[in-house]
Amino acid sequence: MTGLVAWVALAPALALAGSLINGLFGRELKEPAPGVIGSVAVGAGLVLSVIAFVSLQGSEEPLRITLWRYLEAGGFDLSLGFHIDRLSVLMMLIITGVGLLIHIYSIGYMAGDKGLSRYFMGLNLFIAAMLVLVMADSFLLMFIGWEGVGIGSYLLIGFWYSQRENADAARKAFIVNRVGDVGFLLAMFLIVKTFGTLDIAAVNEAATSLVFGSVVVTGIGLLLLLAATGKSAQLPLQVWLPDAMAGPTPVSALIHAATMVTAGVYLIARTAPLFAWAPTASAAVAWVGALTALIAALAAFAQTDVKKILAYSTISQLGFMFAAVGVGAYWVAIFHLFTHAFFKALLFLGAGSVIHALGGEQDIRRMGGLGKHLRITGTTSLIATLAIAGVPFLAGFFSKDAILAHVFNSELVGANVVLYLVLLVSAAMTAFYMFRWYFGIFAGQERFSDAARADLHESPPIMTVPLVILAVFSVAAGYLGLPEFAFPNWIAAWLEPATLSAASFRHPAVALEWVLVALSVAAAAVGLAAGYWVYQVQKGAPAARLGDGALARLARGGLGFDALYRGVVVAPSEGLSEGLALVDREVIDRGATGAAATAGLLARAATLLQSGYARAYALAMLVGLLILVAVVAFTGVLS
Amino acid sequence: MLTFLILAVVAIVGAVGVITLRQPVHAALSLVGTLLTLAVTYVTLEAHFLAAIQVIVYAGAIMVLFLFVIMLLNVQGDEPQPSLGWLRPAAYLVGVLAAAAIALTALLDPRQLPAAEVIQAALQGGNAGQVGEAIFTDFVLAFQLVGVLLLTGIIGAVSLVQRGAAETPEAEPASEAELTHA
Amino acid sequence: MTLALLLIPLGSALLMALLRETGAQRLLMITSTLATFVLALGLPGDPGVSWEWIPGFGATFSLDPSGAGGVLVLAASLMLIPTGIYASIRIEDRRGPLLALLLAMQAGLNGIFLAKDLITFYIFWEATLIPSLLLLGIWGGDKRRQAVLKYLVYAVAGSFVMLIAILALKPLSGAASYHVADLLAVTPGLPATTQVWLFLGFTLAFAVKLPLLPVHSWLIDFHEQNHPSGVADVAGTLYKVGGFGFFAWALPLLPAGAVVVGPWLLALSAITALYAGAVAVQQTNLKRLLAYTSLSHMGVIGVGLFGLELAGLNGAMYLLVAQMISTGGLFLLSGMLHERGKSFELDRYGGLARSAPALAGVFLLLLFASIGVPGLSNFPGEFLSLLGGFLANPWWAALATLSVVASAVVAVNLFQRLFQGKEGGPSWELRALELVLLAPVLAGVLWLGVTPAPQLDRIEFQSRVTVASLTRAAASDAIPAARGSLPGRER
Amino acid sequence: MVATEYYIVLSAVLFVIGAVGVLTRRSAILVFLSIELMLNAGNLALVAFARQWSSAGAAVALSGQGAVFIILAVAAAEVAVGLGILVAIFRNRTSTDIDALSGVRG
Amino acid sequence: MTFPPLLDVDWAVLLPPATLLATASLALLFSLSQRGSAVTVNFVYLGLATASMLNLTLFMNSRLGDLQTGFGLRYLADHPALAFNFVILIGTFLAVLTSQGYLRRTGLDHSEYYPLILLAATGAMVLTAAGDLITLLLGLEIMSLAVYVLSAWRQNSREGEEAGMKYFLLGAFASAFLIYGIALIYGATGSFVYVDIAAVLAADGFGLLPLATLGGMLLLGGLAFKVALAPFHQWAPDVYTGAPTPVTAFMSVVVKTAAFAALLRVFTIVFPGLLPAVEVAFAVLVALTLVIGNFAALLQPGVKRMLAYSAVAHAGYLGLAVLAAGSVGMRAAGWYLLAYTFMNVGAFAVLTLVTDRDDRGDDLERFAGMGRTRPGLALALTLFLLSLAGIPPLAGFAGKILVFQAAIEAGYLWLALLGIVTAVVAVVYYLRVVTYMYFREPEYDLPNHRSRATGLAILIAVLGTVLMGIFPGWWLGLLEVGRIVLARL
Repeated sequence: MTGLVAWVALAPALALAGSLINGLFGRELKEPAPGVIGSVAVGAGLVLSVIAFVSLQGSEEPLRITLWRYLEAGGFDLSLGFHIDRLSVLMMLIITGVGLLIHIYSIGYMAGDKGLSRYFMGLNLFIAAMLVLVMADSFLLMFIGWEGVGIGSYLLIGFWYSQRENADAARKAFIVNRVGDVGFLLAMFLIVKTFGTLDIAAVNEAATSLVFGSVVVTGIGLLLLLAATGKSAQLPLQVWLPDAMAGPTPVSALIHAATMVTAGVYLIARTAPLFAWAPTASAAVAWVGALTALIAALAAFAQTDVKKILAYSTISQLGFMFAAVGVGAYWVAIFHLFTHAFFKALLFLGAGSVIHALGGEQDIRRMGGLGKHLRITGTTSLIATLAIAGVPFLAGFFSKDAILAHVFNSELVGANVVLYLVLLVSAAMTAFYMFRWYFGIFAGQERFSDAARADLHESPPIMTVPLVILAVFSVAAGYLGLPEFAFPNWIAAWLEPATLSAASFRHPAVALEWVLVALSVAAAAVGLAAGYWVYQVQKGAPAARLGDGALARLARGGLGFDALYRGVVVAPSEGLSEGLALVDREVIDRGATGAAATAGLLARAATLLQSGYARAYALAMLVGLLILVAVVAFTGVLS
Repeated sequence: MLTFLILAVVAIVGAVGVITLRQPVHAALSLVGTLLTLAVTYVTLEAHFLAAIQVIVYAGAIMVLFLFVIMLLNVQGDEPQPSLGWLRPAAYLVGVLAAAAIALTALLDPRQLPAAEVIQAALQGGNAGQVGEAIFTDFVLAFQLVGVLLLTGIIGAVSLVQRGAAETPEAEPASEAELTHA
Repeated sequence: MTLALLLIPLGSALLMALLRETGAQRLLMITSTLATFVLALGLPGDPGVSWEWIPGFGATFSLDPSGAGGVLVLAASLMLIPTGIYASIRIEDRRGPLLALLLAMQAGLNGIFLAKDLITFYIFWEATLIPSLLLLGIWGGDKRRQAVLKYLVYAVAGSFVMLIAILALKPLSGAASYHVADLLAVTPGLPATTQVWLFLGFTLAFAVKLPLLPVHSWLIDFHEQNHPSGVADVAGTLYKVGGFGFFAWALPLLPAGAVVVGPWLLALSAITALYAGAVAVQQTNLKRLLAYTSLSHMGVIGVGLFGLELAGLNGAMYLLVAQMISTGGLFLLSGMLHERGKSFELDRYGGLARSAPALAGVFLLLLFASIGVPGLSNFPGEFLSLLGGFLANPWWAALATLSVVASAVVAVNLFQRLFQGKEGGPSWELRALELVLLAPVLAGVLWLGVTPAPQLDRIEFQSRVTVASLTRAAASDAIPAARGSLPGRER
Repeated sequence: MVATEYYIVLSAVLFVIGAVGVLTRRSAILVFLSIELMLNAGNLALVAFARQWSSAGAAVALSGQGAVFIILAVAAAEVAVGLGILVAIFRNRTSTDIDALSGVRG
Repeated sequence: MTFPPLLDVDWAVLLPPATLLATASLALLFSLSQRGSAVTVNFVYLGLATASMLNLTLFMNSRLGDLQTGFGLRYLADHPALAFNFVILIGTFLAVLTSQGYLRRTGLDHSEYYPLILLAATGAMVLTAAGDLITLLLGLEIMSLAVYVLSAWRQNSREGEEAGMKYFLLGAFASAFLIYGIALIYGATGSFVYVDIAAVLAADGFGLLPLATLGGMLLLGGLAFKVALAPFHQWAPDVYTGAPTPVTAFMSVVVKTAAFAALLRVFTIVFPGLLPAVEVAFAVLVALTLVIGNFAALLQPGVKRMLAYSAVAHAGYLGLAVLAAGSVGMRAAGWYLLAYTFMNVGAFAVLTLVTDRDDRGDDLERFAGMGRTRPGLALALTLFLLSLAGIPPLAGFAGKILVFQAAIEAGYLWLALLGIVTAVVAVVYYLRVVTYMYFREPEYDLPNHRSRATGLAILIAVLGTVLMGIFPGWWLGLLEVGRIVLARL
């Protein structure tokens, strides 16, 4: 495909260029130049994405752009290229759209920071990598983006590296992600071994030629799942995301809520045919998602950091998406991804606005009653909270309901009900902890200090305008995917050619479908009501009573996963590493010394014979002669 | 056979004397005895010319030289204090083994001695003329080289001894390298 | 032109030894390294040379830039530009000889990479020992003499045994000469058992230089004790030619041996990769840490080589090329850091990113390159190496892939210790000149990371020969017999 | 006539006695004397073999005796040099103990 | 009365050694009227040059295919022998150059020195070309007697006395073996001439193989002593240490060359007819030599003594060539010996300039920092040591691959492996000196001897070491073509 559309290939390049300009000439750039450059780069990307989106309106054929030959090794050769289909273009819109808003927001949020150009360098780098990730036509290029976003994330989490915790968090995120990357690498190896290519489309096509549910395809699926859990902070690799909140809040909004963490979902959706062929792997995905959703929701209950609540919420919501892809409801997952991007970004930006207003305060216990001081922030945050809680007619309602319905209707007979219940409970919990979050910040008593009050101010328009825009989407986005059984569903139709919605679902009676809708509304309502009762009516007293219980402590610490990993993975690894270092120093190195000592002994033995006495030398000669004769005699006898 | 045995015993006794007698002069004289016995043995082996040479050159000239040096250096016997005590038994052991090896090999393939006439015809008693012919035909190069060898020996011996006590060692420091830094 | 790649550095080395004046030395260094690099760029397609050398013995003097060797020469000559110039600025003590040795080293390396005759190869292989020894021995640290001894014994023990294998190769196979073409015609036809023993002979030399566990301990001391400028480390990094030896000589000439011994070495390489990564985590000295890191890379290279797959062979060579540049760059940077902080102990640093953002940025970029971040130099090689290993044996390759995590831990830990944390350090920003010097390194890292295909094609040109040879050997039924004769064969 | 082998055995015994003398005597000059004994053992063997080789004609037989003559000359030259060395070294010493000359070792 | 057939008396083949003999006599006569040898030495150079020219003529003839022998195959001036003659001449020349300044400096300048050197070289040439056992014996004795005297040249020095005494007594002891061996071989075969012996041994129904083999072993013992193969080597370190350094250099190359040439010839012509196990027995000697020589050198505190042991070790490497025997072995040994001559004499020549006048002060510590204080000499010594260690592209390397290749081709892979493993040790002790010279700071003031002649010797040795390493084909090519007496013609 040629023409204007081909320029879309430049989208990542533009972002990269923005990153390079900020990186190389950062010192020369005066504020707000870095932000402007970064925003322009992303804005251009948005324009290009829209062009691509438009061009794909009429066509189901993906847009393929070949860049250049990258590798060529034996059986498989690989050119870098973009494969832009309806799925990717949707992702691109999210990335550049939400990305643009967050860039603009950041101009305000980060104003005055010394590392501004470094900040935008990282942000643009991230956008570039993320675009590459979603546009890639091969696993390899996707992996390039995959690692690229990881690096962007690393750079931005550790943006304020002077504090040890921040650097530690960045390090943790990087390492945990790297574990997932091992899965990605191994998956690629297995794919090459099996299919002889890394082209995603080709692999998807070829996957169905294998035996259904065979070990190989299941293996690939599980390895890809490992990769996805790393990037998307799912069990068992979810531990890095709460810590990642150490980064600037817009970063959390963009990377750790809207885009990067959804890469795992995207990966599985991208390889939908393959997963459809690997039921075991798919089931694993679903279970991972459901359990993560539940556990993260639990953990979210006990957090006191405004951002950490959101972080666990993100993990939980990603769990929903995983559950969706796990049961084969790919478009549903993408739909939730889409809506979640808006309201979660909005929540983070709202939180950022609050933090900004309070001069860096992040503890929910020292907030409250801010709704009347920060009207725009409060209102938009309320919308987002309602959206994520699944209140009807807001975006989150539609997408979450679709997930619940599809899980219930999925063919995982028996298990589907359990999964459904788990997710339903999680949904209710979501509503509960989100209201805890909202009430804690915006309603109730003002618990912040007087010093903070003096400085209290609503954020400047450059920050609030993005909030408003996101709020609009948080409401509107849901209408792209109204329940299928009753309404036209644009997003399902749009994604159909890209994700193979072939996975079959039962189609129960419409009445049952309505019951399911009612149940999810009820879940939201229960959560909401409980949240209202506990935090608004009782002023948090029931929670306070639980306050220091063991369960609460456990939940606050992310249900002990960190401690568990420290004990089971980190400490043994460190022990092993120390042990090996010791072995290296004491055994292998000593071995060399030992050999030298042996040579020294031999040398001494050789010189010992040299006694200095001529008569002894003569004896040696005579003995030598006898040796000669003996050797000859014995060899003669032997032969 | 009896002659041989007597000669052999005398020769061996003389040889043992060389390696056992304490006084160097006695040892040297014991060797002279062996050498003379060997000269007689040569005669029994139809080598008259060599027998004569053995007496004149070896037992005569060479041994006189030895005795002269023994006197000159006033050589005493072996030092009384033992050193390398282990060497003696080892030497005997090795010696026995070596002698056994040579003797066994020699006895392995006994050969018939040619008839006396054949020996007589070939060696004609090993007179000077006969040997001389061999020396000036087969060994003409060797004969020349013997000359070179003797020349070398003379030059060598002279150069060693001639410097004699006249040579004064150069006065030089024990070590020319001075330690500059410890 | 191929010959010029030897003669220019060698001639410059001789001239350098005579020059007394600093300016002249620098000028010569710049001219020589640039000229060599430019020539190396023009290598593809050059016919090379081949002369009779020891006629009765069957040795020729043959150089040929086709294949992986040409790429390695290119990378090496690229790295020597900043290294040489930096040395000419940084080194005060006996500068002329040091520069001369660097150039001699370059000549030797080019010879190793370009040699197409086994004897020629061996000569350069061994001759390169001397400049690297002298660099270590004269300009090294306090414990340099032990390091020299260790390095010497390891290197020589390995390569001397290889010499016997080389010498035995011709009589056993009846080859017309030691030229690779003559050898390739007959040596793969040797009985498998013979090949195994000869291969083991080569292995000893190459495994020491690669290096693999457990013959790696020289490498650590070598790096730790070399001059703090890092100049000699770069030269030493270039010197890890064991992988190339396997690739260019041992595998194609003795395919049956490779097929039998390869799996064992694959396992050993995988263990090396992970082991070195794990040990690197514990290091508190920058140079030791870098040494273990590069040891880990070498394990990955081994995995690529001994998978005996085309992808892995390509990848291993490519990683070798990339590693030269990325790790070399890190050593140079550590030299620059040492100039400022006078120490390699990590405890002495921290929070440098604020005062020296460019230093931090370049350092991070090279670290990322070195741990195989895609888009940077090491990734294609690492990917293909592990892939090649995976195709042969998924389990060991998976183990080696875990080293990816270890190297990430090492990298981010290192970066954190040096550059993050407490603020208010001294102003240690890179000078403009240093940035200019690092430019070729960065360019190389990006260039190799973004478009690996052209260089990979050159490498593959050679790997195809190897793979063809290996395939033929694997198909023959002599292998199982040889496998049974291998010592320690499990039953 | 006595068979050649007996002479060879005799010569072997003399040779070995000479060799043992070299090993056991500590005075340099006595060591030298022992060596002379060994040389004579060789000569005896040659003469005995020369008689044996009469079977192959005069030339072969006489070459053995000629060789003895040459070896006598070799012995004489050796004695000249050897005694020269002895004199040069032991001139200024009280003893000719060669074990005293064992300072260079190791 | 039957006369033996008339012998071909071809005196022309004797021209090179005869020239040296004549030069020796003239020099001796001339030097009687001189104090010191400053002028006499020019005679020596002239004689060496003349001998070289004559040798060259013969050499060219032999390349063209003339088989030049004399005295009924008792003197074999064939191609290898003439090649070895070149090695001897070059070795002698370098030794004389090294001696020049040394003698004056040490007060050892006595008129018989050069004549004795030339006589030793004469003997060496005879030994090299010997075609029968008697000629072999005489060549060996001429050479040895001269060298006995030279090694005791420094009187009033304990080491010198020890050297002379040990060398002479043990040498005579070894000669006794040799003579006894000759007697036994004669007893078994009735001849002294190699080719005749070979013919008798090869004849059907030969029944005295054990006797001949025993004789061969005794012969081997005598020759092994001269080339210093273990366990017949023990004299070598002590004598090399005690003899004046130029004499040590001379001994280590010229004596070794000639003895190896003789050994090779015996091994090639005579030994194949003996019991096959003889080769095994010799291989055992070589193995012992490689191990003992290299390991004993490892921890020597003195450089001169280290080089002495290294000379023993190199005898082991040459032994590998001997095992290969035939034209392959001769070629390898001929190449190796020339290379060895350059590097070894070179190393000793450097030693003469940095050690004390009494040859002491060769401790390793004193070489510390020599790279700074005496850069030129240090560089030269480094080259020699690297070459001795067999590091390419120096001469020692090409020599090493030639002898190892020869051994492998002859089926002695195990011995080659042993050789190479011990060569690792060798690298360590050679480079230990280099590490002292370059990797340590100077601690001592080395004596600053200067001698133009020695400098020239070092220069020639450096050129030889480097050029032979880079262009090994030239000398190898010369060794290649031409006829060799291998067996009965």
